Amino acid sequence: MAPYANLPLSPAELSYLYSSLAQDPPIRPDGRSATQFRPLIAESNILPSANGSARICFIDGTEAVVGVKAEVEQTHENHLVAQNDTRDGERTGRPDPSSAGSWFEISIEIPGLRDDDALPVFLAAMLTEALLGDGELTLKLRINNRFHWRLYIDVLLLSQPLSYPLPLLSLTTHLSLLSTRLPALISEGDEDPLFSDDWEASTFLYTQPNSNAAGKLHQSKPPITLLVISAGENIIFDPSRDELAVAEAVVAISIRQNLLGHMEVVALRTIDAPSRLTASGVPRSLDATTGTNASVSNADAQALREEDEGQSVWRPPRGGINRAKLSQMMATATMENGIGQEVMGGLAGVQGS
Amino acid sequence: MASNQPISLPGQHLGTTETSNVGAGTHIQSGHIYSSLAGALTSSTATTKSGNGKKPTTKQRPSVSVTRPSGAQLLPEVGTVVVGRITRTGPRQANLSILALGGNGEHVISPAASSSGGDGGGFPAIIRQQDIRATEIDKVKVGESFRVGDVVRAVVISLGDEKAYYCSTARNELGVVLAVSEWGNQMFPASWREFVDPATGLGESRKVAKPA
Amino acid sequence: MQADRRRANAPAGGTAPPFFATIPRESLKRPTRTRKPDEHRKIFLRTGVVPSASGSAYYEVPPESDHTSDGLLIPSSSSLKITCTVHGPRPLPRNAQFSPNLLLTTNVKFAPFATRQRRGYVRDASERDLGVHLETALRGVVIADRWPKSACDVVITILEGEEDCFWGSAPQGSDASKGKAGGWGMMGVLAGCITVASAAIVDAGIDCVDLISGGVAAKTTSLGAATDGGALILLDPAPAEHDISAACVVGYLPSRDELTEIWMKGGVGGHSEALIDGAVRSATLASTVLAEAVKEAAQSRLGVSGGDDAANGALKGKDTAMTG
Amino acid sequence: MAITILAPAPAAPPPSQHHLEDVTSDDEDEGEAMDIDSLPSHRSTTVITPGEKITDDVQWMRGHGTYIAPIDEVTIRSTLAGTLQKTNKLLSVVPLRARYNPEIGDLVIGRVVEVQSRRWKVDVAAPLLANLPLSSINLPGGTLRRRTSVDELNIRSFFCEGELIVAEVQSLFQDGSASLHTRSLKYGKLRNGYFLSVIGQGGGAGVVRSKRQIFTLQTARRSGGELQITLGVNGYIWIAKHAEDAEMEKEVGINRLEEQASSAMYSSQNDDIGPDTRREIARVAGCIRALMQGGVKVDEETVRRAYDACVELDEVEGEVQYLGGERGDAIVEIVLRGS
Repeated sequence: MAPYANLPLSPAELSYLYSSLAQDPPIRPDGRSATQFRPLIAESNILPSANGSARICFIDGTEAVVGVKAEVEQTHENHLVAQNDTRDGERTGRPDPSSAGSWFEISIEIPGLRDDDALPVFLAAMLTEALLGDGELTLKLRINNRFHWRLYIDVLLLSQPLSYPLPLLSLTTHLSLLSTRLPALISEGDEDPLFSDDWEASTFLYTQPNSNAAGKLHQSKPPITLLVISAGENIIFDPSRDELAVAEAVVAISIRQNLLGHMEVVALRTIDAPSRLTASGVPRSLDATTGTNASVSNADAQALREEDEGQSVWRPPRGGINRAKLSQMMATATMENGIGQEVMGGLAGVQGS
Repeated sequence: MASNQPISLPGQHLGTTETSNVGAGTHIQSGHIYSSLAGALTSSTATTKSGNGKKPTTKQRPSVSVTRPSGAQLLPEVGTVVVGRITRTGPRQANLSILALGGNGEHVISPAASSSGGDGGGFPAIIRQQDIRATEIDKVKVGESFRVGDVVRAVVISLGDEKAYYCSTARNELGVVLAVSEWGNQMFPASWREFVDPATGLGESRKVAKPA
Repeated sequence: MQADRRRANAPAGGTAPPFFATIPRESLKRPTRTRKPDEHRKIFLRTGVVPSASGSAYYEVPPESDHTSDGLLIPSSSSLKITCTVHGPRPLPRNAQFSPNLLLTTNVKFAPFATRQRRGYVRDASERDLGVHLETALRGVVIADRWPKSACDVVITILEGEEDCFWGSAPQGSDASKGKAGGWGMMGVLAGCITVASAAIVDAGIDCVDLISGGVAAKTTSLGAATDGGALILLDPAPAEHDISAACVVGYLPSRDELTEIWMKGGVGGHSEALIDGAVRSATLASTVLAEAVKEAAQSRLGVSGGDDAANGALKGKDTAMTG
Repeated sequence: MAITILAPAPAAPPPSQHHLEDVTSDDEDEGEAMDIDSLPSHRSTTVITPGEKITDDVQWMRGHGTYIAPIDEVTIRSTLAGTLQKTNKLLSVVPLRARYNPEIGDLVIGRVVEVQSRRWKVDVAAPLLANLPLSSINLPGGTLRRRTSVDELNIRSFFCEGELIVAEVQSLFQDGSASLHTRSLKYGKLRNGYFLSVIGQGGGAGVVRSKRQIFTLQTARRSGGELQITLGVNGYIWIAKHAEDAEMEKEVGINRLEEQASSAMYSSQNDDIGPDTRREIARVAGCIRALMQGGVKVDEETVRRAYDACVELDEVEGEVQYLGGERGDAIVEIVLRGS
């Protein structure tokens, strides 16, 4: 909507936002707690011509649609080798994750960006990494030794990205994979696959929780990627655009639920913090407009700015993220009954239309 | 001997803000001073520092600074004397391309560092009409002060906008240092406002820098 | 992949490719790791290799064992050779907006001959991705607000890149036989890129808060000596030598104990912290070499010019100390 | 619960005409009643689309957002998608979403987009960027100070890219873009607070033009102090800590006042702001967001009412920090009921 959406914030705003977020407990500009997500509107199974689909709309108006389509494809020779290994020995449930890179394809379309821009490429790489995880999706896509499903996951961002779109895209992808159904296989063994044309008989790619409620074994779920920022001593989930602008470090954590029902980290990336590009403020002691400080030399001015250390005015953060804080982020995301499980639980409750 | 000087590397701890002052090439991280360059470490007692009288207490502490091995600054700042070539003249301003920093061009800007930048390499800069000389500002004409191709010594007075730095030649020692006549001959300064072509004997008006 | 429109390309069809006899599979032995799990390969690092650039550096990790003996043209394990040039600080590009800070851009490109399979001239997605990672790593280190209104380009060329897996055991024609599966080699390359870019930026005289160095650690399931639940954390893995199941790269600032870049992927399981710690140890090992190289360069530039050129040219590769 | 996931709902109904002009003025209510008779299909809550016939009764005059079709020269048709508004005999269509159109005298909040040699380009949410000439700002050192060439060189030390200013529209250019000025002590750089935008809501800019755009709000918490809320007519809103010394300054002589003001006029350094004040700023911002989502136009009265409703709800139903979702709806309901 706004024509100058990527304008920088003013140093005074940045300073106010940062010092609010660094309070204990943090004061977020919209009053959320550090681990609270913005409410979102979600529905799944919205596209009749896709195997699985979902739409998620954030309250600020950003919206994404994901469609999953599956095609049968002949398995390459080297995957056979991998499968033989699996039969022979102890490497059960662990096909070479590296070989599955070509079994699904994620493409991301963001309005206003060319498809070879850094952002879509980076986002697609992140989502792919998370899905590859430890190769469980590969197991699910295998039909027999000669054929596998090839998934095309097409992600469409419908609005201009107001904040970093990764969590939105990841949650929508998660939801669409949850709703993805594949036709039931009626052929046997390694013969050419034949499928039931009864859509009612189709099976979910990721088994629905209620269909197998009796089993003690938890069902694995597709991964989700959460965005976490650090500001001062605090770590904050689901940052808004304003909050991202003052973050010292931005980390994208991909987590998934494993077969034991625990959350585990499958991928981790730091994202370039936009705060590093912001302009620093001028301390009042150096303000040239008052006319009284005109005599300050360049070297002295730099020394004064250094001594201020960003206390009184905004200064773009330097350095990276502390290792302890990183572990804290991972722990909070994967905690039992923690954020990761709550988000997944919430998404699992989304009804198809 | 210069090689005896201690070398410091980026991130090296140099003391706390209680014991010393920050100088060039260093930074502060939560009360501690660290180096931010790889170069020679110097610690000067602050008596030589031209304090502005605001913080008398800082004068007692030595200030640590790290200098680059090349010893030069890399970018023009306000107050830097630069040498550049005039690229264009207009009625209200002259455009110049900064080729070297320092009054005698001590630090030449490497062509690789500036190739993609402004026209003809170097940092683009502007000398406005009113900044050409200190006196009779309203009578000065750009065309009688600079010609395209002149080498000029000037001082940076503002970082300017996204395109150009702002420079001034409004001092005796600033102005054209090297000029070529219309006939293509190297000229010599004759007065504060004239260069003379030795071959033809004709004079051309310039804002001439006072020869050192 | 995008077609290269700038050059005359080979015909799309109609030529008969030469067909080579299959290499006897038995003669191919997979290289094995001879160094300890917490030992880094030797690193050669030198700054100031390109005189026309503001700063430059060259980084090399030679293959651990000598492979000329097994009679093959192509070594079965790969090595890493990276050059980096830094141009800047220089004026902002003409169309750019005013920037109060140094505008850092990175450009990572594999030479066409860098890997077993030829790379195109146009940057592909993985190279762009590496560029983004490198940019993230460097942005946190450079003190950008000291360089208003200027730009800085970090250009990295990978002359020899690490392969993603051992090509010998894979069947002909598959991705793996071209050394192109899993993307583990990329992670080693990124760690090298971070270290070499750090050296080049310091060489260019741009203010940094610390000497950043890159490090990789991998989790593997194949090694016999594995303890700790079958998983073993290895520092500086050569993908040809191991079956890697997860790996992590970090950009580490040793004096601040901070990370500006983390890239972890694969079946990490519960070992994410161990992997990060391993990568940090690996980065610490690289940083000793980095500090040495930067210091020597600074010393030789401060000393009598034209003096110790020989000493400067001497191999700075050194066996990095082992840490526990 | 860390996350709230809502089921998709049909698109929100068009904003109901609950803002004050409709409610307070009696003759408009009469107009409404009369209008329902003459135009049975068009109540003010239904959306009119471009080209739609509004009336062919000749007693009405066409206003903004309408035109008279050349075919019969009596029928008034809409040119916008929006709701009908009647002012006496004037029919106009208020668009559902619209950009702000600057008018002389408007108090606006803007963000500097570009610094040029003698002026700033400012985003005021209008179709075109506004101009702020260097000659239209108060230079420090007294109002009588002349602009010098040194000021031109230091233009960036007054306002930089990204900085927020509050200004008044001084004049309009031919193309409709605004020229601003900050030649008053209440205008200038914004500090000590939080920015939010309600552009595109309701007709025009989401903020109602009223007598007073800047007001102070006494917060419920004792240590929260007073907040100063600036509602830019263009839909940009600034919520800041109220500067306490403003009252004191009035007693000081006029010269002293200028000195005082100029020392901090262009500073980007925030004062100390306590956590309670910050929380209250977040609360007011939440109230305004709730108003926006509820389709209520923002002005001093609705903001005050929403804030009181929020405080009341906190006392009755327990404190909620995040004012999205249900709590926001409850606040909007109370605000509308009160009117």
